[in-house]
Amino acid sequence: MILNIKVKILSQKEVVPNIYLMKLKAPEITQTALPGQFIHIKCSQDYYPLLRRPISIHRIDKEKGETFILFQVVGEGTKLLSQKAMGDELDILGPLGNGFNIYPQSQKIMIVGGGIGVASLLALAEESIRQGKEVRVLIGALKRELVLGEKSFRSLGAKVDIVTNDGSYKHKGLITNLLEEDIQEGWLPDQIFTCGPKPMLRKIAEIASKVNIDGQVSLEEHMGCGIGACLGCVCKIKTKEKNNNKEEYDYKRVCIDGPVFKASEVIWDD
Amino acid sequence: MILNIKVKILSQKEVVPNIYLMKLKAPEITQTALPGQFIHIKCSQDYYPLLRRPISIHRIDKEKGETFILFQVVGEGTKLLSQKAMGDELDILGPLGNGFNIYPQSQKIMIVGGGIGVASLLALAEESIRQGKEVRVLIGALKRELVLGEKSFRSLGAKVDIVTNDGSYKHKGLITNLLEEDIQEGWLPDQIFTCGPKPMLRKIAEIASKVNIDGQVSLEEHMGCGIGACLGCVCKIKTKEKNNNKEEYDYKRVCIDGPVFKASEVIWDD
Amino acid sequence: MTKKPQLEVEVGGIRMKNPVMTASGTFGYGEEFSPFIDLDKLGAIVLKGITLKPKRGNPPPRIIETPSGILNAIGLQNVGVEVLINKKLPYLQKFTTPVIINISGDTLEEYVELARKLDNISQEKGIAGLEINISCPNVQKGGMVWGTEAQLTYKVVNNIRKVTTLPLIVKLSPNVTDIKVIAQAAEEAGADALSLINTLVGMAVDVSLRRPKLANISGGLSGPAVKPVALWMVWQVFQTVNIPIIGMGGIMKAEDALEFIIAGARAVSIGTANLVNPKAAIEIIKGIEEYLVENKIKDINELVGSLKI
Amino acid sequence: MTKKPQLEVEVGGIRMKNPVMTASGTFGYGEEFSPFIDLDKLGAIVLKGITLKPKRGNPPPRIIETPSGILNAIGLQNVGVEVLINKKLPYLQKFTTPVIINISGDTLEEYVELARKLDNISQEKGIAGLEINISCPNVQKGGMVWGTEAQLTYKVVNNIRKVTTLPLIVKLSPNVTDIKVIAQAAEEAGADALSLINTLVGMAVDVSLRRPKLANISGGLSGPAVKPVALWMVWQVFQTVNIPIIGMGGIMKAEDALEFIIAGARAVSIGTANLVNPKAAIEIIKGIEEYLVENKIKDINELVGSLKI
Ligand SMILES: Cc1cc2nc3c(=O)[nH]c(=O)nc-3n(C[C@H](O)[C@H](O)[C@H](O)COP(=O)(O)OP(=O)(O)OC[C@H]3O[C@@H](n4cnc5c(N)ncnc54)[C@H](O)[C@@H]3O)c2cc1C
Ligand SMILES: Cc1cc2nc3c(=O)[nH]c(=O)nc-3n(C[C@H](O)[C@H](O)[C@H](O)COP(=O)(O)OP(=O)(O)OC[C@H]3O[C@@H](n4cnc5c(N)ncnc54)[C@H](O)[C@@H]3O)c2cc1C
Ligand SMILES: Cc1cc2nc3c(=O)[nH]c(=O)nc-3n(C[C@H](O)[C@H](O)[C@H](O)COP(=O)(O)O)c2cc1C
Ligand SMILES: Cc1cc2nc3c(=O)[nH]c(=O)nc-3n(C[C@H](O)[C@H](O)[C@H](O)COP(=O)(O)O)c2cc1C
Ligand code: FES
Ligand code: FES
Repeated sequence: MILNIKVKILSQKEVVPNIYLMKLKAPEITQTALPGQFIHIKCSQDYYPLLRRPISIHRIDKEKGETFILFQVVGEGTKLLSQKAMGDELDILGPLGNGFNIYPQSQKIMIVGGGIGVASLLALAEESIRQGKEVRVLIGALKRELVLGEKSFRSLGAKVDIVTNDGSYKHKGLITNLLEEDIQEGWLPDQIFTCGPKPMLRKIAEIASKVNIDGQVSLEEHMGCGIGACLGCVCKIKTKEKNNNKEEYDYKRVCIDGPVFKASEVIWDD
Repeated sequence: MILNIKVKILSQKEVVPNIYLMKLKAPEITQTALPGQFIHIKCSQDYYPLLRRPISIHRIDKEKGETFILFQVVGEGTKLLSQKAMGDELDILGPLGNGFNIYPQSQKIMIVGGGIGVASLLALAEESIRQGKEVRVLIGALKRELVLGEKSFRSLGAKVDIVTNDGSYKHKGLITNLLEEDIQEGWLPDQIFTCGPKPMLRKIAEIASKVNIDGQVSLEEHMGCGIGACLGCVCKIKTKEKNNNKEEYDYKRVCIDGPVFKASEVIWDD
Repeated sequence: MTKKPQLEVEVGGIRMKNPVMTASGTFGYGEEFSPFIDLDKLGAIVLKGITLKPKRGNPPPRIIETPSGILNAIGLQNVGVEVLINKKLPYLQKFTTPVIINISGDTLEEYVELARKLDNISQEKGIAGLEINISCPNVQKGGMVWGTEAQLTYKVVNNIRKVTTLPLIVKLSPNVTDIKVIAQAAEEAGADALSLINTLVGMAVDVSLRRPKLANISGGLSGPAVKPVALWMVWQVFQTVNIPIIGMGGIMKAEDALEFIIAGARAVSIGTANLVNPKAAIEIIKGIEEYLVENKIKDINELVGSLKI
Repeated sequence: MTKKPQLEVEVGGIRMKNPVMTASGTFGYGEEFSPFIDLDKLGAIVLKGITLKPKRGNPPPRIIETPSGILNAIGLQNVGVEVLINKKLPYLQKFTTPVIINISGDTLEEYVELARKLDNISQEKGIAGLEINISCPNVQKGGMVWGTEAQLTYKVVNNIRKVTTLPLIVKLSPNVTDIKVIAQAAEEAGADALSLINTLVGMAVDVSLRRPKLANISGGLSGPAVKPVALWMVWQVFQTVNIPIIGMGGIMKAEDALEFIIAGARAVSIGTANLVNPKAAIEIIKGIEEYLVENKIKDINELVGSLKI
């Protein structure tokens, strides 16, 4: 059940430069929220900015009825959001989207988060571990100061590896290389879940299909309504039928058909 | 010299319901500011609202380099202004406008303020008294809770009378009646200065012309630039020449030709 | 205690509980909003623009925010009339609120065939009227041209008029030199009502990529930014035609809706506001009612076109 | 240290230090802004619209704020060409910045006589060019009609062309079905440059008084709200004509100006922004320069129309 409610901000802090962790009192949301879903936030009181901003549900604390979001300031909306303080009210819409699909039979779960993409993956790791899966997490960041969630994932009991593009912390290079190594070294996951920059998602989709394991990617697109009504947020998804083996596709709504899609079904043009 | 500067807010408080007194650190302004002038304030950081808001200079403290404004919350701009706090910066343009003209030879000064109109008159009273004039002040308000500036004017040494429309404090009725009484009782001022609702200004203009004394009114109009460039803020002012004794008029700019006009020159239609 | 004011209006033969409708394309097929509002409380529901065959629409990004507005280039993505009839309308039949179908076509024939199809099943599927979209700026062929030349407007409306007795609402484009001429053509061609405005054509540029922000290059501007333009056009058309006007363009709150009604709109449509606040339409109905009570106006119809000049 | 990028542009024979001009009616006669900025730093100054005889203008209120925009109905109040020449121009001659006179008329004859007058004294008074306003929505006669019909546009421009060798900039109205046609007519009639857009016609209603907020009922919409419409029109016209374009409409910051330049504007005009921030034009020049440095673009002219589609 999707709700449009005002919730209280319990805390807000800048965890790494320009990235904020916000805790919301939202029992109505936590009740039904699934890992990979998001909320749609009205960041301003007025028309500037006008539209809501989609932000993933980072952590779900069912007992306390608390929802966490982790967001990066990139423009007007997220800037206003970062300026909110404890006690302020937030007008949100959610929980929205389909969320990740953890198969019961899966034993090994690989979670790959690049940059702020980590935001949508913590709740997923928590749930996977709750279900008794073996969980590995690969976190990618530009440099040491920007590494997100290392502790949080560890404390859940997941094996965590870190890659920084400049090598200022742990492994140097690309997160996708590390993924390939893990697989070559024989740790073949049953499912790969990922969120982050498009090129990374694309590469991971390739890797997953090569060793044909189920891959699920969380996509982003500019949104209007967030509830499937305006058709503003679409991405290219393959349709079953091909005509003379040219890929056929439809435009699916990230807000309701996604944000999580099967990696194998996404068409990665541009 | 008109300046466009950022000034610090030293204090802000709600003096009567919905009306705020704000103190600004603005030595550059106080140096040249005259009673009856105003400043043009950017109330928002963004486009909502877009235009500046004209607010009179309420008090000028030259020693401390402090400027006071007194404003009523009526819409988006003044609401944002009322939400500013001590320490915040304010983008202002000023001092703007002509200000009141106190004649050297004047001995008796009558100052009449209706509602928030009082805002532009305190500095005038202070200056008049500094120049050794005998100053009487008539303050009008809807009801007791809304009476503005009684103490401030008294402490300057002015004789202060108060009228409330509902009689909940001091005299009951219309401020203009009180003015007429004072005159009938023989206290004939050399100049009348006034600011407030248009009907009040109009009536005072009539009274002044009847006993033919100099009346000066401070007018309001929607503004754009505040510096005489856009011609957005005009009011009807009589021109010298009449053609076959039909009043001829020009549109004069409140922001630079005013806000203070000779009561006898204003055309009060609508 | 004061008696409740009368909110009912009639627009081109369609009776509505109140003058607040939902604008095509911003309210999906209605069902999307049922978690938030009681669809029975709306004056009327206008569905996403439909075409004869399903339409895939434009590539993303399709929506870009601009100051107090949004640019959209959906490209009329829709399920096609068959799916609309069989999958979408049944749900809406559970409600008493009039359902209006917004129709588009690339060719005159498509418009006509679509209208005929819908006319045939209008009884059984509960269709209260058709809104003819001759003003969509976001499709290659057809679309807006029908709404920018009086003769073409007359032609398409007149031909549709011949195949259906359903109330016909013609939706006008603001991207014209003189909307009064187009409005008259639509009226003469047999329109029962007019709705205006559709979106203004606009674009936005990403200066770092030096690319248009919308994949479609241009899009349709809507939201508070366009309200002054929409109001002016409603006022102009109100003085020109005798059929009722549905006003829209940037209505976010009751006060905005009242501006349109006072300027001559018999009803109003809520568009972009639905994307920001799914309860917008309901809150606006409430606000209008409060205004009528405060101003001691017994019947909303007294307010229509009451602008004093 | 990098070499300063080249900001100079030429618009219809007028050489400017940089592409940032001031929009007519928002910068007075220039002098009003001298307390805040060095007029010598501007690309060009366009003065408040002038007419043959002084004009009193419209009754107040003349300016109303709308979401991210303003509606104005000044009604071309101005001192008349004689006072302009004798009282206003001398001050501006102290500066090296090109001064452009924005001219309006009720009749063709007025336009022509005004142009001739200004042409005669252009040397001695330092007039760099004329901007023909055929798009003012706020005057009864003349005004906008000249800009809404291609033949009329051709006629007025062509007749003015005959009486002056001064660079002629034609200012186009956005209130048209197809601005490309008007642009072409102006080019064929001998315009040296085009400036667009003037304001969009709009209105606002005071719901408590049930009166128009502007005494003039309608006004011209400007400011950030109109930027998407203005950008689209600049891009359309850029693909149509060969003469340079001066882009304007909602430019508040350097990024906005760059959008216009990338979409095809050789220069830009700052309007409403001057009313909010008297230093806007100067800050925008600085911002454009910074962008060029960051993006290693040596000459602003490389950016003009560089939109990738
Ligand atoms: C399903 C989903 C989940 C997301 N989860 C998170 C999260 O947990 N943490 C986080 O930091 N960010 C997340 N994002 C991205 C976030 O929505 C954008 O960064 C944000 O909308 C930017 O708004 P802005 O006003 O600050 O930036 P601006 O660039 O000023 O925004 C301008 C417009 O573009 C849209 N926009 C800009 N970037 C994006 C983007 N990447 N995706 C979608 N719309 C965009 C904005 O919504 C707005 O409409 C998510 C996006 C989606 C679609
Ligand atoms: C020279 C001058 C001096 C003033 N001094 C004071 C003062 O000392 N204290 C005070 O409380 N008010 C003063 N006012 C009135 C004050 O400017 C308005 O109340 C204020 O602009 C309202 O803005 P808003 O956004 O809160 O209201 P809104 O109604 O939302 O404003 C909408 C638009 O209308 C304009 N507007 C609305 N009311 C007025 C008005 N009365 N005069 C001019 N423009 C208006 C606003 O500037 C804005 O552009 C003065 C006005 C002028 C012209
Ligand atoms: C995302 C979106 C999709 C739209 N789709 C349609 C459509 O399919 N048919 C149509 O006639 N109008 C369509 N419109 C235009 C709206 O119905 C309405 O005319 C316009 O948005 C102005 O109203 P507003 O400012 O309240 O949004 C669409 C508008 C938006 C924002
Ligand atoms: C107060 C005001 C007065 C204007 N006067 C004129 C004018 O006299 N002549 C003219 O051609 N344009 C006039 N304009 C239009 C501007 O020059 C400009 O084309 C328009 O405002 C769009 O730019 P902007 O959004 O940056 O303001 C005026 C605009 C405003 C806001
Ligand atoms: S955002 Fe409206 S359909 Fe997805
Ligand atoms: S506000 Fe611009 S001239 Fe007075």
